[in-house]
Amino acid sequence: MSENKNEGYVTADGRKIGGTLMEMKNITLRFGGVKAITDISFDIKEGEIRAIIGPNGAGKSSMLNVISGFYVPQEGEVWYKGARRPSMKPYEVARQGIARTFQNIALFEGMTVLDNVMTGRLNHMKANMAQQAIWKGAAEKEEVANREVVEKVIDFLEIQSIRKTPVARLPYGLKKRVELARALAAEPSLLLLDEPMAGMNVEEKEDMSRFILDVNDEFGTTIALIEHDMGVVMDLSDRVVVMDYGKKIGDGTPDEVRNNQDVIDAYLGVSHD
Amino acid sequence: DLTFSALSYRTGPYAANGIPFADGYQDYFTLLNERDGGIGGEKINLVECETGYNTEKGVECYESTKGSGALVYQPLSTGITYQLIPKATADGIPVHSMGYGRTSAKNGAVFNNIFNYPANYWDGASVAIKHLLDLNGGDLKGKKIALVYHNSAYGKEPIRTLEELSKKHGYTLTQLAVDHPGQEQKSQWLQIRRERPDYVIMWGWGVMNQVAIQEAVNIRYPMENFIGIWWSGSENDVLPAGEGANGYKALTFHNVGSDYPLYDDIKKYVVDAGKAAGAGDQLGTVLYNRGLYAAMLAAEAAKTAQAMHGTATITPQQMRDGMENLEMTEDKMTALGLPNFGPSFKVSCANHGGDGFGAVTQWDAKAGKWNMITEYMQSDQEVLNPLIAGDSEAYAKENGITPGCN
Amino acid sequence: MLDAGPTDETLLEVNNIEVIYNHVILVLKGVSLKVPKGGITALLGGNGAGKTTTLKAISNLLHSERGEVTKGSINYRGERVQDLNPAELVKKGVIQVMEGRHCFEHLTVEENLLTGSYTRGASRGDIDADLNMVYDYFPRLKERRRSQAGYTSGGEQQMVAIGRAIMSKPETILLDEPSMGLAPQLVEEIFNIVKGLNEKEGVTFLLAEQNTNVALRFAHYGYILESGRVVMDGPAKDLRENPDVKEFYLGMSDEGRKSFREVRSYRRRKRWLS
Amino acid sequence: MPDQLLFGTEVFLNGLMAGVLYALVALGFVLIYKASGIFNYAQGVMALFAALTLVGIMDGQVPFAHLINAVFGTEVHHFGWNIPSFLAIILTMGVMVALAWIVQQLIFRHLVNQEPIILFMATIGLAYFMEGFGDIMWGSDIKKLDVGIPQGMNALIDEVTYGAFGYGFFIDNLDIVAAVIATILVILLVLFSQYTKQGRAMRAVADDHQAALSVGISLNFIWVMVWSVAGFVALVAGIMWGAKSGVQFSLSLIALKALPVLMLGGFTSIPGAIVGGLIIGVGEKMFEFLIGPMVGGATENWFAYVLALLFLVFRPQGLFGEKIIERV
Amino acid sequence: MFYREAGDFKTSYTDDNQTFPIKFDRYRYYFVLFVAFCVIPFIVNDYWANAVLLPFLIYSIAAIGLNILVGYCGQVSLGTGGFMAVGAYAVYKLMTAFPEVNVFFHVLLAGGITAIVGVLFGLPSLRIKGFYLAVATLAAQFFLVWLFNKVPWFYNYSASGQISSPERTVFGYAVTGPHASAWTTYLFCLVFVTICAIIARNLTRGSVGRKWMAIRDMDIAAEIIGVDPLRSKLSAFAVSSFFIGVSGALFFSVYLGAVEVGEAFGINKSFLVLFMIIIGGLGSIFGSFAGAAFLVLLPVLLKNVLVSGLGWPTDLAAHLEFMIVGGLIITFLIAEPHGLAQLWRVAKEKLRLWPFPH
Ligand SMILES: Nc1ncnc2c1ncn2[C@@H]1O[C@H](COP(=O)(O)OP(=O)(O)OP(=O)(O)O)[C@@H](O)[C@H]1O
Ligand SMILES: Nc1ncnc2c1ncn2[C@@H]1O[C@H](COP(=O)(O)OP(=O)(O)OP(=O)(O)O)[C@@H](O)[C@H]1O
Ligand SMILES: [Mg+2]
Ligand SMILES: [Mg+2]
Repeated sequence: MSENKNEGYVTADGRKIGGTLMEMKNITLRFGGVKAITDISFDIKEGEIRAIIGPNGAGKSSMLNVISGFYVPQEGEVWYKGARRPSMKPYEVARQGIARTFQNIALFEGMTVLDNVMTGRLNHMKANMAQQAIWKGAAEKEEVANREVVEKVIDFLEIQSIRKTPVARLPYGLKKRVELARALAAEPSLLLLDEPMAGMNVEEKEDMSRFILDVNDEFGTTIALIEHDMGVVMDLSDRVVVMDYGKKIGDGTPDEVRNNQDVIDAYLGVSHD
Repeated sequence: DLTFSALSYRTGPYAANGIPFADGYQDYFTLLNERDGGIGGEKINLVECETGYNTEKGVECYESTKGSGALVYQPLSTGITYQLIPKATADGIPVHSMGYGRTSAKNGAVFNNIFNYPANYWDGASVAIKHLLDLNGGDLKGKKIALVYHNSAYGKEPIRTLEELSKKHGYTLTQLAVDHPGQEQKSQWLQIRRERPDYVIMWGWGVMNQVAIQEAVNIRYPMENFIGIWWSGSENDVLPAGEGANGYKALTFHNVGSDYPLYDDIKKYVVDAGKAAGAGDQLGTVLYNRGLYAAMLAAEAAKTAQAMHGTATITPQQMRDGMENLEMTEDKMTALGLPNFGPSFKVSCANHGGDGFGAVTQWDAKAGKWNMITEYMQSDQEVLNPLIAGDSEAYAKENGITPGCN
Repeated sequence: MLDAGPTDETLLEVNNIEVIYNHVILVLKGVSLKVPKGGITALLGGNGAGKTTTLKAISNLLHSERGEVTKGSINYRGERVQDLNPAELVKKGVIQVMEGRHCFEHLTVEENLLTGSYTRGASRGDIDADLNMVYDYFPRLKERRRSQAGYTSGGEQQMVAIGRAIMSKPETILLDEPSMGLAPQLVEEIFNIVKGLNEKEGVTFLLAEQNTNVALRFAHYGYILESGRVVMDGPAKDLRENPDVKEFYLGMSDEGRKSFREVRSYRRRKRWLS
Repeated sequence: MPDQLLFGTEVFLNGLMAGVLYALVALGFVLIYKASGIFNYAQGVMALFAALTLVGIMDGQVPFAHLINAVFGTEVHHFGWNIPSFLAIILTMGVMVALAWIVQQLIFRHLVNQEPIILFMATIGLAYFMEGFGDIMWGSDIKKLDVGIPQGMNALIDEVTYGAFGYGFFIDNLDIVAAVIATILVILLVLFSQYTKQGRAMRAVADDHQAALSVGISLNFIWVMVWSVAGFVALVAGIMWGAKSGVQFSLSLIALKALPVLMLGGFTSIPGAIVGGLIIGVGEKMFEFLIGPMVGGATENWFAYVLALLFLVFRPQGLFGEKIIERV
Repeated sequence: MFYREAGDFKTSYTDDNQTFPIKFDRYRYYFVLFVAFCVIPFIVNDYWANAVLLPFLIYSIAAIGLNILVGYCGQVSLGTGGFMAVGAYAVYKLMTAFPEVNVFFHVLLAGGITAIVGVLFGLPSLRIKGFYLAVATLAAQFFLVWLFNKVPWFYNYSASGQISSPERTVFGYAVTGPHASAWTTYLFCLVFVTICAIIARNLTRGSVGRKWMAIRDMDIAAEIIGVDPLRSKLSAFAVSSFFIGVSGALFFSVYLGAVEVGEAFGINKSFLVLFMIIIGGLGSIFGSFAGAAFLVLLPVLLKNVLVSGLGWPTDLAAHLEFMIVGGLIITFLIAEPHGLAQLWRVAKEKLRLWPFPH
C-alpha cells in the first residue's frame, strides 16, 4: 500500500477510507528498566479498522494506553486530527472523542448495566449541580434525552434483558459487551478495543464481529483493535500493525502481514488462513 | 417516694472513676432507706442511668428519668451539665454539679436551678495557690508555677483564676496543655524538667492523671511540689506509679478515709446486708467518699425542703428551694455521723456555690492512703467574685435572662 | 488423537448439582459429569453457561462468592468432597487455575510460582527443579521473574497462573479458560504443555474453554453446557464431527470456515434449545 | 553547646523513643493488614484486652467476678494466688491465640473475599464486643501492671551526658527496653514475612483471598497465625503502655497514636512501622518544642496526622508501603 | 407473591427514572411522609423527641452526607466529627452575630461554610486513596477540634470554651433554646432531613452521581472514559460536607443546645457515623436511615429492655449492650455484607418469588 500519507484509500470490499485521524510518531515508553514500546510509528486513518497484534507482552495494551493518555511516553509525539496533541489528562483525551474498552474488564461493578452505559454519556451531559439537585427541569430533560441514545446502543448490542442487572453478576462475555456499549454510548470518533473477544466462543465472536463492523459501517467510527484471534483480525481489519518486544515488526494489509516472515516467526508460528 | 437520679458512668474511658462515686452515692441512699426508712418517712427511689460520660447518653438519661419525677440531677460530667443547664432550668428541676460544671453557676440570681456547692474549680485554683503561699510564708514572688491541664473546657477552667492570682502574688505561670486522652506527655514533662518550675498544678482527668504522675516520677520531680485538682486526686491516679507517687498532693473539699461513725452503719446496714452497690471494697476511697458526700448533701437539701414546705413528698421545685436554703454546719454533720467530713457552708440565692472552702491531701504510698494535711481554707473571694459576676452576667445577656432572686 | 489417555477409573464425579448464588440466583440446574483418571475432559459452552461455576463448585471456591451447592453431590475418588475447604482439596491433589488470572499482584513472578508449592512438603531442591521446569515451559516468565506480577502483561499473568498450579504437582487440574488472552502460538503451546503433563505425569485435567476448536483437539471427552445444564456430551472426536457443534462452536459450516465478515445479523437457533 | 540546642537534642532523643512505642502498636496493624487486607480497628482493644488478661492472671482475679456475683449473689473476687510474670505472659499468649482462633472461626471465615471496608467494619464490631467483654471479664478499675521492667530516668545516660555537656539527658528506662524489644520484633517479623513459606503465603492472602484459596493456602491457618502474632504484639504494646498509665480503658486509645505512623510508614511494611514511628515521634515532639509555644501547645495529636499527610501527598503509599498498582 | 411488580409497566423513561418505580413502594413512601409530618408532631413527647427522634434525624443527615462521600464516591472519610464541628461553630457564630436572620438560613449557611472547609480537606484525595485517605482525613478531625478549642473567637471568648445555643424562632415558635417544644424541634429537623434526602437522591441518580460511582468503582477507568477525578471528588466532598455541616449545626443548636468541641465532635463521632453507613448500606440513601436508626435506637432499646425490663445493674447492661451491638454488627455483616439496605432488597426479591424458593 503506497498511498500518500494524508490521503485515504479504498478497501478491498470497496469502503472509502479517509485521511489520517491519528498518528503516532516514534513512540518510546519505558517502565523503569522495562522497555514496553521502542520507537514505534504508525497511523490510523479515518473510518478504517486498524488491528494491532503481537505476542503477549509485546506492548499492545501499552500502546492503547498511550493513545488514551493513560501512559505518557518518554519520547515521541501523538498527532490527532491533524494537530500535535499536547500532554493531556486521560479525561481530556476522552473528551476529544476517543473511547475504549479494556483488556481486563474495567466496568463499574457497583452499578447496573444501564448506569454503566450511561457513564459513557457523561461527556454529553451538561446540567450543573444545582439543576441536578432540583432534578425537575433541565436535569431530567437531559437525562431522558441521553437515556434514549443509550437505549439505542443497548438495543443495538442486544443487552436489553440485563439492563437493570448489577454488572458484577454478569458472566465474562456479557461484561465485554457492556463495556463495548459504554464505549459506543460516548459516540466516539475513535474507538479503541483491547481484546474485545477474549474469552468468547465462536458464536459470540461472530456476534461481536458483527457489532464492530456495524459500528464502523453505520457511524463511520474509526476502530483500533487488539486481538489474538487471527481469524477475527484477518477478517475484520483493513490494516494491521504487528509488534514484538516493543518493536514494530510489520505493518500492512492482512495479506501482507500474514506472509511477512518476521511476523510468522515471532507471532503466528504457522501461517494462518 | 422521693426519686433521686444518678447519672453514673460505670463504663467507658472514665469508668474507673465513675464506679466508686456511683457506689458511694447509691450506698448512702440505701443506708437511709434501710436504717431510717428513707427521708422524712418517704422511701428513696434511686434511678440509676448509665451515661458512659457521653453527652448524648446523658440527654437520653435526663429525658428518660425526668418523667419519673427526679428531684435533682447530679450529671457527673461537665459536658452533660452544660447541656442540662438550660433544659433543667426550663423544666424547673435543680441540678447539682459538685466540684465541676459551670463555675459561674455559683451566681444563683442568673442560674436559678443550678448549684455547685461546696466548691468550684476557681476555688480549687485559688486554694492551691493559698496552700503554696502558706508554704512560702505568704510570698510567691519570682516563683515559677506550671499548670498541666487537660486541653478541654474543663482543663482551661483554672487559667483565668491563676492568671489573676499571678498578678496579685507575682509568680509566673507556664501553661502546658495535654491533648485528650493524655497517654503521651513526654513533651510536657521534658519542658518541666528544663524549666524546673517550683510547683506544678494539674487539671487532669482519666488516664492523663496516671501518666502525668508517672512522668513526674520519671523525671524525679519532687512530688510534694506537685498538686492536682480534686479530680486528679484519687487512689486510681497514684497507684499505678507505685512508691514513686509518695508525697503527691491533691485538693479536696471533703475528708478522706472511712474513720467515721457513719461508715459503721454503712457496713452494718448496707455492705453486710449484701445491699452494697459495688463489691464493698471501695469504702473510704476518695471517690466513694465524694459520691457519699454528694448523696448526703442531696438528702440534707431534701430534708430542708421538707421542713420548709411542710410536706414529705416534695417536688423538684421544692427541692430547689431546699437546696437554696441548705446550711451545712459541723453540728449537723456530727449528728449524721460524719464529723469534720466537709466544710461548713450556707447556700443562698446569691450564692449557689457555698463558700469555697477546700483543703489539701497528700498521698502516703507506704500506707496506701490519702491524708488531709491542711485545714479547710477559703478561696480568694476578692479575686473570684468579680470573675463570677462577669461570666454569669455575660451568660444572662446572651440568653436573655433577667438576673434576680425570687 | 491421543491414545494414552483416560483410564476407566472415574476420579471426579459430579452428580446432578444445583448451585445458587446469593440465596436467590439459580445458576446450575442439575449438572452431572465424570472425569476419568488420566484424561483431559473439556467443559464447553457459551458465556454464562456455568462453566466457571461448575469448576468453583468442585474446588469449593463458591463459598467465598456467596454461592452454595444446594443439591447433588461431588465425589473425588468416591469420597464426598463438598464439605472440605479448598486447601484440603489441594492437598488431595485438586487445584484450580482461576479464570481471569488472579495473580498475587504484589508478589514477584517467582514468588507467585512458589506459592503454588505451598501445600507440598517438598525440599528446596525439588521445588527449584519444578521452578526450572516451569521456566522451561514459559521462558518469558524467567525474564520477568523479579518483577511484580501486577505489572506483567495479561498473557504473562496467565502463564504465571498456570505455572503456579503446576508447582503444586497436582493429580487433577481444573483449568478455567487457559487460552483467554493468549497469543495463538502460546495457546498451542499451553495446550501442548497440558498434553505433556497429561501424558508424561499422568495429570488429569478438567478444562473449561471457550476456544472449542483447540479444546476439542486436545481433549478426550467433552461436555457442552448451556444455561446451567449439560446439553450434550461425548468423546471429543464425536463432538468434533457433530454438525451442530461444528456450526455453533467451531464456526464451520459445510463449506469450511466462514469469514467473520460474512456473519448474518440474525440469531441462529440451536436445535437442542428450541 | 548552647542550652537550646541541648534541649532540642534531648527532645529529639525522646521523640525517637516515643516513636518506638508508637511503632509497637503500629506493628500489630501492619501484620494483620499485610496478611489479610484487614484494617484492624480492634488492635487497640486487643492491646487492652491482653494487658487486662495479663494483670488478671498475675493477680489471680476471678474472671467475670462481677457477673457471677450479680447473677448468683456470691462474693468471689480473687483466687488468692499470684503468678510470676513470665508464666503469666505465656498464659496470656495462650488466651490471645485462643482469641485469634475464635475470631477466625466466628467472623473472618465467613467474610472471605469481601471488600476491605466490610472487613474493617467487622473489626469494629469486634472492637465493640471486646470492649464490653473485657470489662465484664476483668472489671473496669485501673490496674497496676508491673512485670519488672525498670522505669524512670536512665542514670547512666544522665551521668555520661552530664559529664560531656553539663546537662544530663533524660531517657526513660522503659523506653530503652521498648526500643530493644521493638527492634528485635521488627527484625524477626521482616525475616519471617520475606523469607519463609508462611510469610509468602501471608502476603499472597493479602493480595487475593480467592487465588490464595485456589492454590491451597489455608486462610484459616494463616489468619489464626497472624492474629496470634498480632495478639502477641498487642500484648507487648499493652505491657509497655500499661506500665506508663496503668491498665485501663484508655489503653485502647493508643491505636490513635499508631495510625499516623502506619500511614507514613505504609500499611504493609514492617520496617515502615518503625521508621514511621521514629519520624512521627521526632516530628511531633520537635514541633511541640519549637512551634507549640507559639500556638498554644497540645499540637501533637493533629500534627502527627498532618505530618503523615504531607508525606503521603508525595508518596501515596507511605514511605515503605507497597506501591499501589494502577493498571488498566 | 406478597410483593408484586407485575403489571406495573413503564411507558416513558421519565417514569422509569422515578425514585420508587414500583407502585407499592411509592405508596409506602407517601405513607411514611404522611405519618412523619402529620401524625408524629401531634403525639411526640420530650423523651421521644430528645432521646430518640432528634438524634435519629440528625444522624440521618450526617449519614446521608457521609454516604455520598464514602458510599457513592468511595472516598473513606474519618473527618465527620470535625466537619460537624465546623457546622456547629458556624451556626453558633452566625446565630450570635446575626440574631435577626432566621435560623433556618443560618443552618443552611453553616452547611455552606462546612462545604468550603470540606473541599479544602478533600484536596489530598486526588493522590491519596483508600485507607490511607481515611487516616489522612483524621488530620482534619484533629486539627479542626484543636482549632475550635484553641481560638477563643470561635466560642465568643466565653470563659469555659463551651458554646450554647440562644433561643431562636421560626414562625414564632422556638426551635432552639430550652423553651423549644418537642414538636417544633422535631419538625424543624424533619424538614431538613426531607430536603437533604431528596437532594441526595436527585444528585445520585443523575450524571454527578454516576461520576461519583464511577470514581468509586474504578477511578482509573473513570478517568479514561472522561471523568475529571479532581472535580468529581471535590464535588463529593463539598456536597457531603454540606450535609454534615447541616447536621452538625442541628446537632448543636437544636439537639444538645450546648457543646464542647472535643467531647461532642471527637473522633468517636466520626467513627459512629461511618459505622452507621456501613451497617445501613454503602451507596444507599435508605441505608443511611437504616444505619442511623440501628445505632441510635438499638442502644436505647437494649438499655430499656435490660435495665428497665430485666432490672440488671446499669453497668452490666452497658457492657452487654456493647457486646450485643458488636455481635449484631458482625452477624449482619456475615448475613449480608452490603448492609441493611441490601438485606432489605434481598428480602424483597425473596418475597417476590414467594412461595417458590428461586
Ligand atoms: N505500568 C507498568 N509498569 C511496569 N511494567 C509494565 C507496565 N505496563 C506494562 N508493563 C510491561 O510492559 C510490557 C508490555 O505490556 P502490555 O500490557 O502492553 O503487553 P500486551 O502486548 O498488551 O500483552 P498481552 O497480549 O499479554 O496483553 C510487559 O512486559 C509488561 O510487563
Ligand atoms: N458471584 C455471583 N453472583 C451472582 N451471579 C453469578 C455470580 N457468579 C456468576 N454468576 C452468574 O452465574 C452464571 C454462570 O456464570 P459462570 O461464570 O459460571 O459462566 P461461564 O460459563 O464461566 O461463562 P464465561 O465463559 O463467560 O466465563 C452467569 O449468568 C452469572 O451471571
Ligand atoms: Mg494487553
Ligand atoms: Mg467462566
